[in-house]
Amino acid sequence: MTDTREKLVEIKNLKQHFKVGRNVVKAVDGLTFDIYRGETIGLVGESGCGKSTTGRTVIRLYDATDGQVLFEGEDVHGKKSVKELKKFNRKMQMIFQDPYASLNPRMTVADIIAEGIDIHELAKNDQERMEKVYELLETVGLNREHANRFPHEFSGGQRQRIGIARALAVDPDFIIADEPISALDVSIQAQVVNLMKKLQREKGLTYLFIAHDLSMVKYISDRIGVMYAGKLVELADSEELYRNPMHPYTKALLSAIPLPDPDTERTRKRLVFDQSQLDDSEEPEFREVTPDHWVSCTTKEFEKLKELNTVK
Amino acid sequence: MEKILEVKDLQVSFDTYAGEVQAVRGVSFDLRKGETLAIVGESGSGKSVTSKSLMRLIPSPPGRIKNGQVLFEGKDLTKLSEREMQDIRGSEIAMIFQDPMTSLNPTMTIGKQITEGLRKHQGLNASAAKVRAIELLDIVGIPNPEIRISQYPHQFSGGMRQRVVIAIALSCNPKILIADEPTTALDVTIQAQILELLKDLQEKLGMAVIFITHDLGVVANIADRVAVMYAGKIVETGQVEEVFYNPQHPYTWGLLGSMPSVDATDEELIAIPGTPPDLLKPPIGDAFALRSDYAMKIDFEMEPPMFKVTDTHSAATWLLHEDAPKVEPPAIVKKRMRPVNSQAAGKKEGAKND
Amino acid sequence: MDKNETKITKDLFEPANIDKNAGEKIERKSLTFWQDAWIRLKKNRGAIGGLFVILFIILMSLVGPYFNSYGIDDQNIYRKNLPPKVPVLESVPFLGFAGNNIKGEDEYAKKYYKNIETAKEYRELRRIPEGETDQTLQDIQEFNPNTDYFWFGTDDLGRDVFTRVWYGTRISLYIAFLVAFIDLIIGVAYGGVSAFYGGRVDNVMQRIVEILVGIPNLILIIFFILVLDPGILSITLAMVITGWVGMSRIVRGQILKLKEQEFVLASRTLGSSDSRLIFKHLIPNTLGPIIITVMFTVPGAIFFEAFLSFIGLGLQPPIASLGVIVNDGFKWMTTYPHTAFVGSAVISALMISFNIFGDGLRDALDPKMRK
Amino acid sequence: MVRYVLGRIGFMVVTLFIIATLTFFLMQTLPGSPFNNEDKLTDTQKARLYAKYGLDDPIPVQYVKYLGEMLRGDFGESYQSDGRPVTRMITERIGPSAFIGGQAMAIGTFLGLLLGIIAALRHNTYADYGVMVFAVVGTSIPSFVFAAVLQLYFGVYLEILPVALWNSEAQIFEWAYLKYTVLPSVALAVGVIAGIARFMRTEMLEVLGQDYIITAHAKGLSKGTVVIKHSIRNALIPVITIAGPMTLGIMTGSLVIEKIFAVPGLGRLFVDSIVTNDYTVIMGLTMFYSALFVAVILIVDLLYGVIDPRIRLAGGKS
Amino acid sequence: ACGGDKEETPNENGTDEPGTNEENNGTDDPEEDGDTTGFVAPDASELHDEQVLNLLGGSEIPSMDTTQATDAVSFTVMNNVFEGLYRMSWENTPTPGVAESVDISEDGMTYTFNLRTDAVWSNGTPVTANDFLYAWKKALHQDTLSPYAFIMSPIKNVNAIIGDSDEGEDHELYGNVDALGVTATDEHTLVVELEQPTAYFLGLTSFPTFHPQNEAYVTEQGEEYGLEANTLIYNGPFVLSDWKHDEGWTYTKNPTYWDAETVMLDAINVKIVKEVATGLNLYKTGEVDRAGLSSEHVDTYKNDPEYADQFKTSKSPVLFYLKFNQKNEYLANLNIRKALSLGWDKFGLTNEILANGSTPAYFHVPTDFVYDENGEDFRAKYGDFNVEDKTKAAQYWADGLAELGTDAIEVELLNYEGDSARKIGEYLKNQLEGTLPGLTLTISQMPFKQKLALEDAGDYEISFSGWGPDYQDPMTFIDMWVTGGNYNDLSYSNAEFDKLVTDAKKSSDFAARWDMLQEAERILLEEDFAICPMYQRGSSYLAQPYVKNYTIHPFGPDVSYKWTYIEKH
Ligand SMILES: Nc1ncnc2c1ncn2[C@@H]1O[C@H](COP(=O)(O)OP(=O)(O)OP(=O)(O)O)[C@@H](O)[C@H]1O
Ligand SMILES: Nc1ncnc2c1ncn2[C@@H]1O[C@H](COP(=O)(O)OP(=O)(O)OP(=O)(O)O)[C@@H](O)[C@H]1O
Ligand SMILES: [Mg+2]
Ligand SMILES: [Mg+2]
Repeated sequence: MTDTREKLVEIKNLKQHFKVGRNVVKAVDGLTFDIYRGETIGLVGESGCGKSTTGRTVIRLYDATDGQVLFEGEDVHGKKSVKELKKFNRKMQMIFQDPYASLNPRMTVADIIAEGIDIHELAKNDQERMEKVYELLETVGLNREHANRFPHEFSGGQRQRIGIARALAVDPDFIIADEPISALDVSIQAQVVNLMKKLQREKGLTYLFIAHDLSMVKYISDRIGVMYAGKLVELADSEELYRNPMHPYTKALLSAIPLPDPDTERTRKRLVFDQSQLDDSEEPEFREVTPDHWVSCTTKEFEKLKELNTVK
Repeated sequence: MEKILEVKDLQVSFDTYAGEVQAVRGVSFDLRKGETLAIVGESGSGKSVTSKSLMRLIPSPPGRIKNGQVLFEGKDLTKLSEREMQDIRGSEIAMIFQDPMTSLNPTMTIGKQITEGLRKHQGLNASAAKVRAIELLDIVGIPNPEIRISQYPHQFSGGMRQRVVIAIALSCNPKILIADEPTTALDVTIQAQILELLKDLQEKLGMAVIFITHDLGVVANIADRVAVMYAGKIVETGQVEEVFYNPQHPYTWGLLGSMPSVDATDEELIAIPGTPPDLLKPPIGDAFALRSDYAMKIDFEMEPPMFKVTDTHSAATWLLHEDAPKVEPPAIVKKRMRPVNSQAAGKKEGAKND
Repeated sequence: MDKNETKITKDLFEPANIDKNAGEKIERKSLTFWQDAWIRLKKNRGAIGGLFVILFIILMSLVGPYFNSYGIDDQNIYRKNLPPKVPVLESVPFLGFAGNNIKGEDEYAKKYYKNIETAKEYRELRRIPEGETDQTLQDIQEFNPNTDYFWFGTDDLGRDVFTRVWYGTRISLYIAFLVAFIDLIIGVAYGGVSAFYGGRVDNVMQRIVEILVGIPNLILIIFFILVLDPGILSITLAMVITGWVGMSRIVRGQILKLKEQEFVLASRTLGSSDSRLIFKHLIPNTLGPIIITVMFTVPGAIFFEAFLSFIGLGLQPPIASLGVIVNDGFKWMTTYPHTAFVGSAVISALMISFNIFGDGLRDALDPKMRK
Repeated sequence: MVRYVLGRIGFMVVTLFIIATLTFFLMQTLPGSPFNNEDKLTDTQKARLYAKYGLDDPIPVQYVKYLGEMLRGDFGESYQSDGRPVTRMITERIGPSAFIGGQAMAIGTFLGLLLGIIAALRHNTYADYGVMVFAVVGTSIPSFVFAAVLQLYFGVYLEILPVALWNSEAQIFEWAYLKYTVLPSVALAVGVIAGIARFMRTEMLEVLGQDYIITAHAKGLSKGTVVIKHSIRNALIPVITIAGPMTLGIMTGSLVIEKIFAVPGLGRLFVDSIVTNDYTVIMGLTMFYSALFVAVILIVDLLYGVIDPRIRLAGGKS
Repeated sequence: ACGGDKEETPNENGTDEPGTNEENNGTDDPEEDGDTTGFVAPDASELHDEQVLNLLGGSEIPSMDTTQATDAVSFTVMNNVFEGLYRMSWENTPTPGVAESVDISEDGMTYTFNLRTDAVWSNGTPVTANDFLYAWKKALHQDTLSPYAFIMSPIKNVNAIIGDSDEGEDHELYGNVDALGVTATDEHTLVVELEQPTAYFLGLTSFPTFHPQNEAYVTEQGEEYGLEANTLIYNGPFVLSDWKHDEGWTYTKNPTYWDAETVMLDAINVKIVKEVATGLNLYKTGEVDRAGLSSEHVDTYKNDPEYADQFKTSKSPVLFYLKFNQKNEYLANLNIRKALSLGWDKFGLTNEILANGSTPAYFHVPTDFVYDENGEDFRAKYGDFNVEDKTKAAQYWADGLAELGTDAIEVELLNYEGDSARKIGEYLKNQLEGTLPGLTLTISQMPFKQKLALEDAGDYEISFSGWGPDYQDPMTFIDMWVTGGNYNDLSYSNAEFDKLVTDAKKSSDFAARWDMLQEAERILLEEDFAICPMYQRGSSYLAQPYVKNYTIHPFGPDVSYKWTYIEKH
């Protein structure tokens, strides 16, 4: 199984530290994982744990403090000519969290969607440009009448779909979706999730899906990574993660997600994560406990986990 | 069950530049002692306006309560003077808001913010109020309350602030606690803690809670009864099991169907198409009809009344009319449906009241 | 319930055919941000009134000086300080357009008789016999109280105040707009660069601003005018020298905020160049606050120019701004209030209109006011 | 905190140094000499006077000397008032300016805040419109117009207050002293009232819409308590930003008022020194004003901390 | 005596005309009302109970050191608190001051002053001949050189000492104050030798630069001397009892003054007010007894019955004129200068614009300033020069343009700052451009100092200037324009004129000298049109009629309060 998968993105020991006054915030502190072509990898974790920073560093909105991001084997960071950067820009795109802040209020929908087309000169003339815009609008379930309108005239879900259309305009392979549904109403979230799934099916897209809503992440992702304080603490196939969470933080997280089912809710036990549960005898490392199930743990913990899981 | 609060045909409007926004268009419900009523609904459906109206906290102008009664222990709150209302706020009915980051005064120590209400409603002196405030902070689970009490909000994390807000709300042992999305701004883990805390406190203090949220998971967790709001109206109400396991209104179907269930991954989620109606010009008939797959002609002509499903469960949809064709809910919803023992629900409630 | 209670019949329960896409349809008319703002502004009666007054004054400043036959520098000191007199309106007593002075005497007639005396005196002094005349005598006799009408009166050199006030308005507006424009250019460029590049660049640039702000600006301005000659340009530059700081701060604040906005990040992930970011995304979104700031710069500059005139650093003749005119008239205020009054009225009208209009514009453009 | 203040003071010194340098060189560009009867002096006499005041030194030498003396608090001697030390001239005249300015600020801030609060609480009523009209008019009409009108009405017409002048003989808070300060202070205060009222109104409206105000109402506090305890303090924070520059505006802008009311203050000295090219006095005053300016800015920043605990503990990061 | 900077100081407060420092509020205006002449001590019954005079002052006293003062405000204060050898009387003639009498040698070259023995300083020490010698040497010494040292130049060796001789600093006496031709033969005798006979020397000794200073006291006070009221000692009719900087000052009667019995005023309060309107308001509320008017107020008060006995105008020997800089090729043309001189209405300027008692000037030496031995005005001989005539002006203009071969000329008028100067500039521009087709007159208003600097450098075209006399002699006006003269920045040069001036300076024959100066003036104006006289300054003010004997001097210190009193009212 491992052999057939093609690595699209390799993230190696990625670090992103911010200077805030005299302090340094280690927003991302040594991430290593791969993203395979065609999959959706979910990233969850509490607020401020560095999810967005990860996404933004991968796409080089921030210059990494340390580490590498290889896209199809090529480092995204490091010295690059404008042209080379543009190449990455076409292949990697991003969808943002806030449907209100992510669209320029002074531009028409057509101009917003066509921005990538304009930058990369993907249309020979105006007509072709508009054709592409209409096509994209239809792809995301909007219609051509919407092209000349302004973002503020749209609802949150519609805006989010415009954001997706913008990302799709350059025909990317890889899309980072930073909490694309968190700001949306429940009933609208499905619009976006369904659309993303559809697009993945049709275009073979690869997603890095960032969210804190675990049930939705599980629904959409093939694999899920759990982040805690700038580090990845667990990474596994989504079913596997749900069934068999190994890291205490993951367990706590899973137990905390409210489920729309009164019976289960009433009987569920909440787990509380406490730093002291962890073994602090040594620096934890990211280790593969069972195939494709990675957990951040110390040697001792690793042994214990291994044992537990093989016994099963 | 003893009704502590009864809301009858509440209508609230805002006079804006564009015209009259009919935010709440005739909402009626009641609240019983010690129970938790959850109000769910889409953004803009009038949940907050309803709850603020109960406390008469609608900014006016532009807002005004056009019609309706809010009977609290028999008194109509809409008729009270401002002075009388002040005595009720905070002491009889307390409220918690969504955003813990903005609902505390940034320039006042949290101690002061807690004791303010105590001193006003319970006439405590400064030191007694302080003792009580420390106690309250302790109750809501803030470590080192003696030190924390003289700190400012910005020195607290979001979850802690929400606890402080809860402590303020609980300070005078209110009979009703209205919580308007108290956990939406928080992380799931912290949300879970706050929910536990609320449930705990409710059990201890025996107050009734109106819990507003749009997260059905939270509803399932905390509510005894649910009211689903859409476009300024309650479209379905019932025991929590009834609404989750036997929903009747297409909007409720949509809501439930838009959430993936734990074990299902392949089925398509239900996406309710379109956007909620503009409350400047609320549509005639069923406001949800335009977005519904089950719309009938009558939906565009007449507003559906509340049809009773059981004694505790009713929904406002023409689908429940005897002449309506029988329709199947969407598959994803149907999968959840199961017969509900309203007895069981009642039992649980009874147990709570012991 | 509905007024015309429909009978519930079975056929009403047939499924309605609704267009699935109808839900995505937007009912409201498509409006650009500016159209939207305009609608909002239109609803604000005060602001529209202000705008109207501003436009009227601008128009008058352009055409007003040509309304009558008097030029801006048509002096005749033998008709100085005449109060306003307007045909037709002169017969309405309380309007104050009858050419009466503050004591209610007919100043036009008075001036006429005084001029007869002056002419006599002059003839004696120059020993000019009756019947002969010279240029000065002609000047003295030029004024005719029955046919000469000065709508806003005359000033201390016998010039028509109506003509001069509108001319002065033109100059004041010119200076004010020039100041606003230069402030705008420097402020936007400075604030924009500072915020856009951020980091050390921002740090250094902000320290410079802080130092500039540390110098009392009145002192700086006075210095500047002393070093240059007091002309339109130097007054303008003097006002600009610290004036742009306000604009730059606004722009910087806005851009710092916008820079982190997701739509800017989105554009960056698409690979847009700095100039595209600046001109397509950042500037258009800062335009609202920029326009509002300009709206408050203009009256500020008019006001400040008047203040400079008052402390004697005003414009040089023959250029006269409103400030110069009011300041001149101010000295006569107790005796011949008309010049000061008319000038102040125009300045105040301008100031008030700009302020009200600016406030209205802020309400209309401020995103916080938008739903 | 201490470190922060020290840092700020350090920056202040640098600012002042730059200002000093700037004014010094600007001064060199001013045409004309500081000597009063220059037109009656022969070239040799002039040369001698220049030598006497060290004006014939090369500019860098003058500059270094100037800085050196300034560090010792010595701004040199006035050319116009022969031999009078500039420092003394300034200290002699601070009193009246400070008193009028302070009084105007006090009146202005108090009334401005009051009006602003009333307007915000009575939003969209006639009280609100009234305050707004006053605020716009107050900022639109030059202070010298107010001054002249006040002088004519209260001084000449009603004769209840002195037309002008000053009484430094009297005790500072006696009526004999105060009566001379009323009109100039009021004339100065009008602009302050208007400016602060307008700003306060906006801020109050903003604060009144905040969640914590609703929370306060939900506690059952009375309207008055909510306004006084919760709204005003928060609305004050941004108002302080404009109060700083306003104080300075009043200090430097009082020159017109001082002239009209014949107040023996700094503003008048400043105008005189400019008119007579009294370099040392100009420089001294500029440095004085600048120092004041920078100090006020610092005070405002520190005041922030007092009113806004978020800033206090964050160590003044703005 | 010779007035200080009577001319062109900027007029920062909007009085009617480009005035001088002291002129600001009319405090010190000369007046013509009869009450100053023919001083007769009033009867005690005529005196008001309170002999206090309230006045307005235009500015702070810049200096109280007689050797350093340069301005009219200082001079006026000094004139009332100090006293020189002689003092200008209420009739503007020199009367004995500290000197009881003087012996003048036959040749008019040596003055022997006999000092009175009862003259004392306010600290009790007697005023001695050494006090004069000390003060004068101080004024001439290089370290303490008075900006007004030149006023001493009639005294022997002064020019050499201060470097104003032909040899300049190379002169052997340069810097040697001991070479001064003055000796104190004893405590009460001062012998002064002159360079050449100087008719006005006696009057000159009343000028503050000639006032005495007490060496012991001055040394004792050091740097502080003269900075405050209490770091000074006085020997005049009044002492400065209170001096609040920029607020005002108070004189009180000096009981130790030798002629104290003549002095009637007990106190004079001076308040500094720079705004004319404010001063007027103070006058109206009775706070002050005199207030200057600017022309905008003249119309109001001139014909108002309520102010009939308070409105006054006066004229002083200060002349304003246009300077034509002949470095400019157009202005070098005589016809152009003629046209510019004659082509505008002077009558209108004084009658309508200034309207304060100023009169059109058709001369260079003012009227009512100097008189010959028979009391006949210097003006009597020639009367008016250069009377305006727009028709002729236009003709000259055409001729001038033809000579220059052009049809349009642009020249710049360098003007004072201030409102009334601005108005005059605007008026001139309008008048001249109206009369002289093709003329563009641009106006450049400059702060006083900058204007002086430009003039000094000869960097102007036409300049609106003024001049007040330094001493009571036509020479103070005439010798400005000799070739290469200190103040001749016109590049004007006329050999004949130069010769007349040089001869007049050497001549001791009064009548001949008079003729020469009159002839020189005629050449300057009628032949060469070197300058265009505009007006002789007048001023208008309000004064309470009960203030009597307010003595105003046309030059030198402006006012004496020694004889002033308040009449019963
Ligand atoms: N530009 C920046 N400068 C300084 N600190 C930053 C910056 N961006 C992020 N941080 C800090 O880095 C940490 C991680 O932030 P990040 O936004 O990546 O979290 P997140 O997991 O996306 O949280 P959320 O769920 O709230 O979006 C936070 O502590 C944040 O304050
Ligand atoms: N102050 C106001 N002025 C005008 N309209 C208002 C005002 N407050 C609320 N509304 C309108 O009332 C309607 C109901 O708003 P409400 O805040 O109750 O929604 P909600 O159900 O609480 O939504 P959310 O889940 O987003 O909190 C909305 O259409 C809203 O626009
Ligand atoms: Mg994030
Ligand atoms: Mg809400």
